Amino acid sequence: MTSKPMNMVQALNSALDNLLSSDDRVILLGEDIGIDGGVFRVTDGLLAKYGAERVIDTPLVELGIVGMAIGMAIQGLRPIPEIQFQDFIYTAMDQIINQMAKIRFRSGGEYECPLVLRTPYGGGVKGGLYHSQSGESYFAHTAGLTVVTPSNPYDAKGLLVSAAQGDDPVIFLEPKRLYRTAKQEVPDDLYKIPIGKAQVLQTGNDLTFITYGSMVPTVMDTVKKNNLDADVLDLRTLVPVDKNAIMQSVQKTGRIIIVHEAPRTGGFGAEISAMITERGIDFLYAPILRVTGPDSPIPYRMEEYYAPNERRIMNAVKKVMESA
Amino acid sequence: MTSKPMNMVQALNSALDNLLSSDDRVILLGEDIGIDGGVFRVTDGLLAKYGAERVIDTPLVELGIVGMAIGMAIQGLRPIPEIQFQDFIYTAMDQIINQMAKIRFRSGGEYECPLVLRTPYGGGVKGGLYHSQSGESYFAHTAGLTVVTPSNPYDAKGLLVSAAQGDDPVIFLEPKRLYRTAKQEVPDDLYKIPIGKAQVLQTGNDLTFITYGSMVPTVMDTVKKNNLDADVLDLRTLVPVDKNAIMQSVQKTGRIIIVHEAPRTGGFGAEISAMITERGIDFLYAPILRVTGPDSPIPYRMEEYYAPNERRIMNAVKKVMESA
Amino acid sequence: MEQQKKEKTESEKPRYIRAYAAMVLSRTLDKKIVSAQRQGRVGFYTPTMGQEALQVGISMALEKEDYVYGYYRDVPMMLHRGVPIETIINQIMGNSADTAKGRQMPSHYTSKAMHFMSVQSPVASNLPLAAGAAYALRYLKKKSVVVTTFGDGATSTPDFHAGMNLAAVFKLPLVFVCENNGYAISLPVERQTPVEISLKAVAYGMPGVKADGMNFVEMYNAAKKAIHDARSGNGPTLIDALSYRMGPHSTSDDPSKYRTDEVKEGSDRDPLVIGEKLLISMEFADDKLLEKIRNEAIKTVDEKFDACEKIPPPDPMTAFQDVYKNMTWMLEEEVKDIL
Amino acid sequence: MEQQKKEKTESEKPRYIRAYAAMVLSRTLDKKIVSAQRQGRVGFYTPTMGQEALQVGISMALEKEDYVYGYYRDVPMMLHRGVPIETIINQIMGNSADTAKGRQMPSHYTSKAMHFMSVQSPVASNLPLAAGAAYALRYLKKKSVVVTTFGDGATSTPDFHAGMNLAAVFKLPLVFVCENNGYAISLPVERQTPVEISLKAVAYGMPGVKADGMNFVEMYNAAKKAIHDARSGNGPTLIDALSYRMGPHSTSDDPSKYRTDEVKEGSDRDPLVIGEKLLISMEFADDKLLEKIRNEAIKTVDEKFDACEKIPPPDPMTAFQDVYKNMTWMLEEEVKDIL
Ligand SMILES: Cc1ncc(C[n+]2csc(CCOP(=O)(O)OP(=O)(O)O)c2C)c(N)n1
Ligand SMILES: Cc1ncc(C[n+]2csc(CCOP(=O)(O)OP(=O)(O)O)c2C)c(N)n1
Ligand SMILES: [Mg+2]
Ligand SMILES: [Mg+2]
Repeated sequence: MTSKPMNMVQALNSALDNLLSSDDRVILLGEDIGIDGGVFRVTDGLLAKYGAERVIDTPLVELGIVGMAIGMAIQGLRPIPEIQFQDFIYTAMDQIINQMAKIRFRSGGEYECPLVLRTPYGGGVKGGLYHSQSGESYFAHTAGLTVVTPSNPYDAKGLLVSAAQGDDPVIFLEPKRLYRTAKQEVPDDLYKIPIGKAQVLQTGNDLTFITYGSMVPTVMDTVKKNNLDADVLDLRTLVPVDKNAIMQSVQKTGRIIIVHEAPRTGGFGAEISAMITERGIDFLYAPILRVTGPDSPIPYRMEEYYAPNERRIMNAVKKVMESA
Repeated sequence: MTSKPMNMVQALNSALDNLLSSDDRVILLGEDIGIDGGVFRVTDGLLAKYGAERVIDTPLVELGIVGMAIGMAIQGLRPIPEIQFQDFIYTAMDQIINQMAKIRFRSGGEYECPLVLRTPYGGGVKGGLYHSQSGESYFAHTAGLTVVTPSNPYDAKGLLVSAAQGDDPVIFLEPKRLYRTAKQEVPDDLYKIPIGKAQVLQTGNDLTFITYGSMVPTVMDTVKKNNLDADVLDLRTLVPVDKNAIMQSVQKTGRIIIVHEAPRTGGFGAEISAMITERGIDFLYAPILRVTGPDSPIPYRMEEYYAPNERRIMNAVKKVMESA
Repeated sequence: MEQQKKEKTESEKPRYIRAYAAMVLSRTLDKKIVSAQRQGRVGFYTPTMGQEALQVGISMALEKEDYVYGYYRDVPMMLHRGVPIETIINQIMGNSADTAKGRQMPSHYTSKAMHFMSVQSPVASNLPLAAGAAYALRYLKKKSVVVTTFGDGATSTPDFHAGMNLAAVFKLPLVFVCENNGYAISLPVERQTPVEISLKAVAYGMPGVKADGMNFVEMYNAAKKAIHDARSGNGPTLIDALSYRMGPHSTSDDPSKYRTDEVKEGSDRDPLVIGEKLLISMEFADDKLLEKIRNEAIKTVDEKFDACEKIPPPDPMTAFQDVYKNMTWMLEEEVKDIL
Repeated sequence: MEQQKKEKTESEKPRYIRAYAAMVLSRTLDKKIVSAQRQGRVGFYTPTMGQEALQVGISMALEKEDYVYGYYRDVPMMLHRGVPIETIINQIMGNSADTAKGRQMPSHYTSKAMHFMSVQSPVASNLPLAAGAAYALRYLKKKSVVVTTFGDGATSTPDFHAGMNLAAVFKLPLVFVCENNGYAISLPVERQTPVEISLKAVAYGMPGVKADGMNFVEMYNAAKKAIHDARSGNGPTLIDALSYRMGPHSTSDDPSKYRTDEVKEGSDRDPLVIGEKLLISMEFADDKLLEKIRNEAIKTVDEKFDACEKIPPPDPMTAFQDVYKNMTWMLEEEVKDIL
């Protein structure tokens, strides 16, 4: 297999290109994804290559983009709709919660809804409160949805391909702050990374970091810079989360720090913490700490104070290492 | 103060009646709330008493009901919109998350948005997957919203009055399964129960139940029937949750069971569990357990298998009591 | 000329009789379920009484390969299209023979075999799906048309606006049928929106037609044209099917709170009475035949209802399947605690 | 008669000059911000070039007690209504003098003093709020009218449909102004919807008017009528203000990907050029006066921009205030860790 260095945008573009060329049932739709190539350029060049019937520039209506994609999936296609910013997904929430997530269940399994809803999420582009949100919790709490978020170009492509070739609806959250920050060698052809499996990015003995998506590089940088002897888990899939990977690490280190960008209250970190406490409290040497975004909207000018950073992560490290 | 026995529907009706009569700025709006008196009769008689300008039958558009209420609040009124079933709130999710919750913040405090969004939630009426949902997690994760849920008629009135007289938007979740199950002596006049304070329904030493809304009677019945020596906390407010009440009980019993009806993954129980583990792990004698609805939509014919019941709660009790 | 017309009309006879029979069957079933609900044998139901003609009229104009993205009152259409009456009753019962495995509230039917998408509760959220379905079918080079139905209240929803505009922009093979029965629960259509529903089509550059939904032949003709246009690539149409909700909104509703019943069963505006008069004036039927059809309907409904009622409930495990293709570990764990 | 008309027109002169001056000021500021953005002095901006006349035309027809629920391109309207230019620049900078305390992305203005609701990003979600505001103001017995503005792309949104229908049903004192600049980012309006925007009013039984949004006098006249109707209790109007987005969608956008610029600055279709010609033909101004206005605008913009740029950023603590009236304990705890 040939490969080349790609950033996450290029890797996603390559995945979509492969999917379109290998399966006629694949259709892309969204705002400005065609002639403009997407506001983040993820769909660049695909309209020219596959035509307006398969790469559809839609009117400005998120619920319509999602609703149409659901109808297409029901009739046998494999749509991959895009929501321009995750912050704008909420008008489609009824379609997501009450249609997409429940098609299979409510039809007694007669109908299914295989689609991938892609959307960039999180901060890092000075977008303020309406172009920076991390809403993974809303989706993770919705039974019927699979929730995936990659943290690097290689995973982004492999996970997107798996999501698109699965049989259930997937919310695919792309950490926009990582769109162009790093390049990796990415194969030109289709390959898959399994849904539901975390990746252990580094192994260690003192403590465990559990993180995903946009915060993975922040955690890895902190771990490296401070020479921490830590397990680092990149969850990759939030639902269904990789319980085994988490519990293995919990049993080994007994000290857990969860890092995510979304607000703390009701964030996905709460679920991870609760599931660990439920089944592994005896292994714990320290309180499970969460380093997260605060319970406030993301500000524009003061954005740097929002997402977890090295200092805050190291504060947590100090606390868990001090515990007996 | 005179009082009379009321069920929750009557207590809510009494609260709305008092609020309308004591403050001209109070306006009700929603589907079928006027001439029909509301599908659950919570607004019965109020149109006749206060007129169509203040008790507004709206077209079928949840986002419009919520959006209009926000506009009214911005211009100085005190609207109390109703969503007929919580299951239908999602088309208004963008208005809730991106407008209601962020008006004060994004306008630098120039504008505010004092309103109470009432909606019946949860199962118990054989409503199947679209008339039984418990979506409190979606709101609890949204900074800017206050989330309240009463568990009995007396609280329902007192909390609704506090919510309506506050200065921030409140999501007021009414457990429909308790609408008519019990009567309590409820004062005819206005009174308030503070937002942000849990109620200790019973004190004990062996373990702590943390619950709210629709599951409170189930927990209390189980506790009584099985003579459990337990603290029972009715949270009343989910955001901001009463940390002190929770931590006090944690320190006393060290054994915690959280009970709610919403699906487990990412449910509000996860947040409670995480916040306890974060600050009180040394007090814990047992894993914090959650007894919740499963991660699936609510079925119609098999509804009885969905919500927590005595048997499941007692299973959890056995487990936490067995731990050292 | 006259002769030809006569012959053509004569050849329509079985079709018209079948239409009438479906209306009668639906009405009979409707009343049976409502009375069973009062006896506590059924949990809930949304009667269709008054909307039979409009639905059967549409169904008459549909081909086998067409699809319906309908709503909770579409029993007459389903019956006419050939969905077995058992499918309806089993759904109402939520028993183990229900296509949706007892998961949905009554009136939320599914029949993939007969091209009916499963019904959801949130009003009008089937419309954007119908647009996607129409897009997909055209893309797949099928000749199918999609019909989507909804009430007058539904026209105020976001999903109506989305579905209509998308269908217009992409010129989809899709027909929108507003089953305008005058009320959205308690709200009369005049207070839902200040215009006639058919005019809403103007906003999307789509033809909007008013049709007498109480007359199955007029409805059939309106539907035929719209469906033909859709199939020929001329894009979508909105049909405002004027009718009346003769029953309560649902078995939980008491319409006396907000209206007096303007159309009574057996009156001149009852779509079944109108249908009978049409058949008689066309000389397609006489009183005897009509009587026979009615009696057969009663017999069928009673028999099938009793039989379906005896079917046991679904296995509790069914409550937790089909959330995903494969059950997640979380749900497996939860089910172990529950069952 | 002639004389009277002359006098009346003459009395309009200061008003027209002020309108032109606001357009020029806005254009000058627009270009300043765009060039500052290229130099890295501003983070982001959505230029207004091309929409000055339509906005100033509306503003001319508004009274002090009226309210605007606008969107991210409404700088000319704000300036004309009397919002200090510093309010705009400070918002763009997100500095400590910004009314919204540096919390919002550039182009998301707030001015309660001048009755401008704070701007949100989700397209059109101001429309239902505007309906609620209009309802409230009428309820409070104010004589105010609410104007709400949005783009052509916004007409496809759920919020447009909701806002329009609610305004029509409740006959609200509300004017909808579609700033139809031909594009929603890359999508031309013809592909947004297959009809002229003004026709969308038909769906709500509301008057829909097309107005030449490049001509501030025509726009003023259209707005005057709509606002008068709204104020007199005759309900809402939709104005389709035909204009053109002369700049990119935003400073992040490259329009050459999807169009050639059809209206060039200084060309005959430039609303400022049209405005100049109008003033000259009415004998309200000569080249010297226009020159003076332009020079003053440059001076004002340069001075104010430089002054505002020097204002320090907000205290970090401001990032966490105003989430609620009183800070929650959770946030207090979090802030302790962050700051
Ligand atoms: C989004 C949404 N809001 C509210 C409801 C509750 N509800 C069920 S049916 C209905 C009225 C629907 O009226 P209409 O569209 O005219 O259809 P009809 O019932 O008259 O056939 C309402 C308000 C719902 N199911 N979905
Ligand atoms: C609900 C929503 N979807 C998408 C976006 C991203 N977006 C910002 S502006 C815009 C185009 C708006 O076009 P139009 O309404 O014509 O206004 P214009 O920018 O042309 O003035 C889009 C798609 C958004 N802000 N909100
Ligand atoms: Mg109706
Ligand atoms: Mg535009």
